[in-house]
Amino acid sequence: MTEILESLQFVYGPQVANGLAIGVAVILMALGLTIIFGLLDVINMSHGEFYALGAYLAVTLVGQGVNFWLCLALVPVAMAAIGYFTERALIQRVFHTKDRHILTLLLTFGLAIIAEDAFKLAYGPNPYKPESPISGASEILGIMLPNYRLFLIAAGGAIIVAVWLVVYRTTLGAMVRAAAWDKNMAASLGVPVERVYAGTFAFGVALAGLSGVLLAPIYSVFPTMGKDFILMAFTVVIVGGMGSIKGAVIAGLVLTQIQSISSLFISPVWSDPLVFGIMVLFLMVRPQGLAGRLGHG
Amino acid sequence: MLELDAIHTHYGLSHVLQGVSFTVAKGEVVGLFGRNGVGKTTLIKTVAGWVRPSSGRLRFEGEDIAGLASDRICRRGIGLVPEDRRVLPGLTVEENLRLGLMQAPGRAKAEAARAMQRTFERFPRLAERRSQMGTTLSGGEQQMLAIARVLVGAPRLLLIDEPSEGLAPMIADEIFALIHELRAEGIPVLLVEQNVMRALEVCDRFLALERGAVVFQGDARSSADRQRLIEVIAV
Amino acid sequence: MKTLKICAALAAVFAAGQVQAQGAPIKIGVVTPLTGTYAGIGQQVKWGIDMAIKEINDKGGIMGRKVEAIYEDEEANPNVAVQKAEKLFQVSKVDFLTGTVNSGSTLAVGQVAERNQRLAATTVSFSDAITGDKCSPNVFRVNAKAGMQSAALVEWMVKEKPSPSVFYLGPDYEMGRSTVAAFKSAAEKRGAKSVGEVFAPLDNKDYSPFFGQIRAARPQVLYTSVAGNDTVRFMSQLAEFGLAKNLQIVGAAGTVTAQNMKAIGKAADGYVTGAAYSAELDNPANKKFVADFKAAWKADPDLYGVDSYGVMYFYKAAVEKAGSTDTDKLRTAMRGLEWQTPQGKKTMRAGDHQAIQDMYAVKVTGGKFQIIAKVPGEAAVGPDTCTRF
Amino acid sequence: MADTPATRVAVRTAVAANERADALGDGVLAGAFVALALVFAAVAAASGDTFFFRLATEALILAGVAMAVDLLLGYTGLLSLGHALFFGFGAYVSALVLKHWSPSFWAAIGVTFAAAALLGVVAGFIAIRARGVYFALITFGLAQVVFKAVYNTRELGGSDGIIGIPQIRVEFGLFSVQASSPLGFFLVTLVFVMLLYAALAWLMRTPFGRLLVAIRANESARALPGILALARQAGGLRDRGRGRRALRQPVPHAARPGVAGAAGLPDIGQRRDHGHPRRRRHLVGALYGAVILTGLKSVIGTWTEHHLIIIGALFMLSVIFLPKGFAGYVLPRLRRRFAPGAGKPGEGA
Repeated sequence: MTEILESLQFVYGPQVANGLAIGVAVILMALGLTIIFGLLDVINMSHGEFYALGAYLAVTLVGQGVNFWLCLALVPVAMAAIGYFTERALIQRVFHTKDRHILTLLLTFGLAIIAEDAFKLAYGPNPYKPESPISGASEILGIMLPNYRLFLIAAGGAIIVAVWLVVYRTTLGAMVRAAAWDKNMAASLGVPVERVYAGTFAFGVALAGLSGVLLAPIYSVFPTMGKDFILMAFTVVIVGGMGSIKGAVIAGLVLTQIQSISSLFISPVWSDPLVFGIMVLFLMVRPQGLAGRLGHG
Repeated sequence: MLELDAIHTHYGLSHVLQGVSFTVAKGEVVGLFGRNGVGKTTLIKTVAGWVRPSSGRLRFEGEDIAGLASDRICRRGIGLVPEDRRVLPGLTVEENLRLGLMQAPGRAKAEAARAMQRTFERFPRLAERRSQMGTTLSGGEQQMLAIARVLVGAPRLLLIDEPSEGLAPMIADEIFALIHELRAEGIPVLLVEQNVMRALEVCDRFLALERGAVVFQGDARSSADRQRLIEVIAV
Repeated sequence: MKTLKICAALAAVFAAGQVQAQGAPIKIGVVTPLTGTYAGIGQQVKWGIDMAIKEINDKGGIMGRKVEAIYEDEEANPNVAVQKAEKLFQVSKVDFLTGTVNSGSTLAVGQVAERNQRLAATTVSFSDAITGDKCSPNVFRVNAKAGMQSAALVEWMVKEKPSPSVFYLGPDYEMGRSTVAAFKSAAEKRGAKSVGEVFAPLDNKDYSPFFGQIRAARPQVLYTSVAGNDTVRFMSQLAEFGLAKNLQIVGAAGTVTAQNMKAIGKAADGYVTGAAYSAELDNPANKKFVADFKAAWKADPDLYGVDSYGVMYFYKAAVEKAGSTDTDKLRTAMRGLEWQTPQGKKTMRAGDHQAIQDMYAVKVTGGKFQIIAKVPGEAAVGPDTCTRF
Repeated sequence: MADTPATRVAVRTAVAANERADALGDGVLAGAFVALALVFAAVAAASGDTFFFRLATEALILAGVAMAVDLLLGYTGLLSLGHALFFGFGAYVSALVLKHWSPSFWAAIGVTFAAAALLGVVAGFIAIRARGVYFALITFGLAQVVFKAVYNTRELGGSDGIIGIPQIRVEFGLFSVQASSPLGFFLVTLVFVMLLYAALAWLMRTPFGRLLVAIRANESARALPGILALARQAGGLRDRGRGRRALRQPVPHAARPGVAGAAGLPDIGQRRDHGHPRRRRHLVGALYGAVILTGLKSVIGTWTEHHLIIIGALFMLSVIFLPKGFAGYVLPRLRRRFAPGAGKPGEGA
């Protein structure tokens, strides 16, 4: 009995709790990605670099003496502006062509290459790590969890709920969903679709930037950090259903738990292939993912 | 109010509208008739801004609107009830209506709420189903919704494309009755309809379209003109 | 009159040039990661070499010939390293090649050197195989191999905590696994108990899924061989979870470096490693080296910087001993060569081309590596296992 | 729409004329490519160079991979992000054959071709169920799974890869070429890549090739009967169901990078796929694209360590301004010069 309790306390409990924190991080990344895909049909290959840019902006601001909590508010605003500009200046140019899936994918891929190198140029190759604004760890049911991770889980949960409310419970969200489903009809009802597109891209980018700020104290900041979560985020978006917020949340939680628990039984290096394998299976069996597209809940 | 002058529209290689000219005056309901594939829907899409005319002049209330984006055209006061209704999937009835308010985005909150209120009073069935997904409504209700969401924005011209298509005759009656009301309220309408005889009842004037051009205009009340219309579009 | 003066000045410059460069300059090819995960290490390599070359040239070069370095970015990718090495040998006609960081690149570049009948040296790669079962007659290693570092670390560990219980966490690739294996066998021989091991993927973002296992195993010592950004995450997450409190963390030499120490911050304090170098090393040569390095690059030198600085003096000593840059003569001269570096005297073992040097146990204290113990080179280096020559 | 027999004939004639002009344009560009390659070989051999030979050989091998991506993207509209999988697979298979079984070039290339074709069938079976962006993502996922699997398999050398592959001699019966000779290896690679080009160009003009193009057109049209009729013409796909109709199609392209991988033997390992956008619908563009990119990367890489910024910017500019790619830009201009009779309708057809 004590053996079972001990394994729960030391092995499975922490595994689930840590998986939850990682899951929230992954979902935050996937959220922006899935919204951009759901509305614009754009596979944003530079999403990871926007996440990195958010983290670098936070590092820069903290370096200037700005309070970390203020960064949480400032960086998403700056990132939204950058996202808006990116959509108008780049995505817009190939958006109306027949091959827009592939062209936008290639375009954002190019952007990612440039961004990563630009980080090196601007910040150098060495890592930065902003001091965690909340220190210490708490023991809950015998499971140790750092306070900042508890905050991350709470804040992440709040952000996810807020995003869901904005998309599904406001007129702004209705505009976004309408433009996603039927661009022409939405426009003929007076929805400024071009601005909605740019605004949605900006929103997705702001979410990526916000994740960058939130995760920087845990995962540190360096030029190639954009690749960290992006594969997992893509997997979550695909398994959850492209464009589905609910699907991303479910898939994000389930997949990170699978990864976390499986690392107890198989070599951790195989947990990535395991998750990708699940993604490939999903694409074969149910390419639309767990849930439908944006608009189906 | 709406003036088309030698409008030409291309779809890829095909030359669909080949010089269409006509006008719609204030307070008049104009029917647009013709056989399948003569370009009726293309004409509606051209006015609504879904398709850009390749040449010609398109004016609304004296201002050039050719080539403007659809949302701009909408905000000038042209409301579209498209073919197949295009009720937005994933949006509730109320959300569909709310988007209709976008036609006049500057409106005060109270006024917008009043417009919603009036619309629900006018379409009580939509009020009952306000939080239902728009696409789960019946065909007739969807058509109502398609018209209601345009009316909520108080348009100064309505484009209605095939409103009775696929509807049971009883339901179609309701739709035509609604268009009749609009006429009484003095809202100008450009109406495309397969059921010519029913449509003529609610129209003031009509146009006959043949091979992408207006071949004949007539008075909906004149039986001679009606007779000629049948000859042109039947065969 | 004016023209005459200029002519005279020009003539003087030419004459000076003639005197200084008796013959063409000696070209050193440096294939090192200037971009990617290891770019920070490549930076130290470049700084060390540039500084040594400047010093050598200021004192008249090697046998009167100037030395110049030609850099190529290998992106920490053996394929690219091979291509760039080939280019340096073939197009730039370099006399000597160095700079490779990861062991795969060093091994691959060694083969290129053999094909081109030129010599190469690594100043960074740790893998024991380079001077062990995969040794090459054309490859020398001037830095300490993994085995030497772990030997020094084990020496210190068993003195500090007799028969400790140790948990191992390494990155899951060849270098990570072999480093852990080497330390583990050395530690077990000296009475350490192994209570668990786990290999995390390279570029792992979150180590917390392994913390449950670590806590459950209740080790006294945690050995790790993760590197670069991975260390930043691993150590700061350990601290975040409050695990570092009752645990002595030890690790490979590449785990905590000048590049990532700042980002790790306080979490790095108390970390101990077996090292071939510390900037705190107390001897006049090192004091001068550190001061010059700081003046030139506004940064502290680390192991890679000092070893890369040292390789130039190794090459210089060998060329002067051989009296030539001819490959065979140079190889003979390099074998058994003794030379001075800021780390003290080094000896190139003839049998496997592995440099022998004194090793240290160093502890991170307030962002500095403090030497806490010394292990003589002969004791750390282990037997010669190279059978190819 | 004006769909009369007369216009249909007119369009068909125009399309045929365009195809002839296309083939002619492609031929001119391919010929120029070989000529340039030979001039380069002569100059480089005369100056005793090795590095540029190796670079050029690598560019040619990359051109092989690029043609494979092009076959898929340009003709069927399917973007494969997992082509490195086939490339790496080919390299590993041939390395294993050479190291453990037989040091014969022909054995290596034969086994590699067969194995890559098999892998193509398997990967095709998995991937072809998805369309559009899902296809891109599934291929990406597959490549990741296999990459991680190989990377974590110590028997295959793990992260170090396979080293110690014997230098090969390519036997041609009457004569043989040593792969370690830069000139010889370059020429062998050139011959192989151009043979592949010719084979693919021929394939595209057969009914099978038209079937591939039809798959692209069919993405939206779903004109299944027409496809099946074409399939019957092609002879190979009689009475296969919808799900399997494209099954065979990834096979030749999968085999191809496999062979390119075999040809690229001396350096083994993961290779980044440069997914160039500059080669859609014109295989010859793949040749030029690969060479231009390899050259650019080498030149800019020497010039600045931040070469990725420049490459990335060029990449983006070409996506925006040359969405049809290099060949898509050059060929219509060439066509006007060489076959002024070909009209516009082909563009829309």
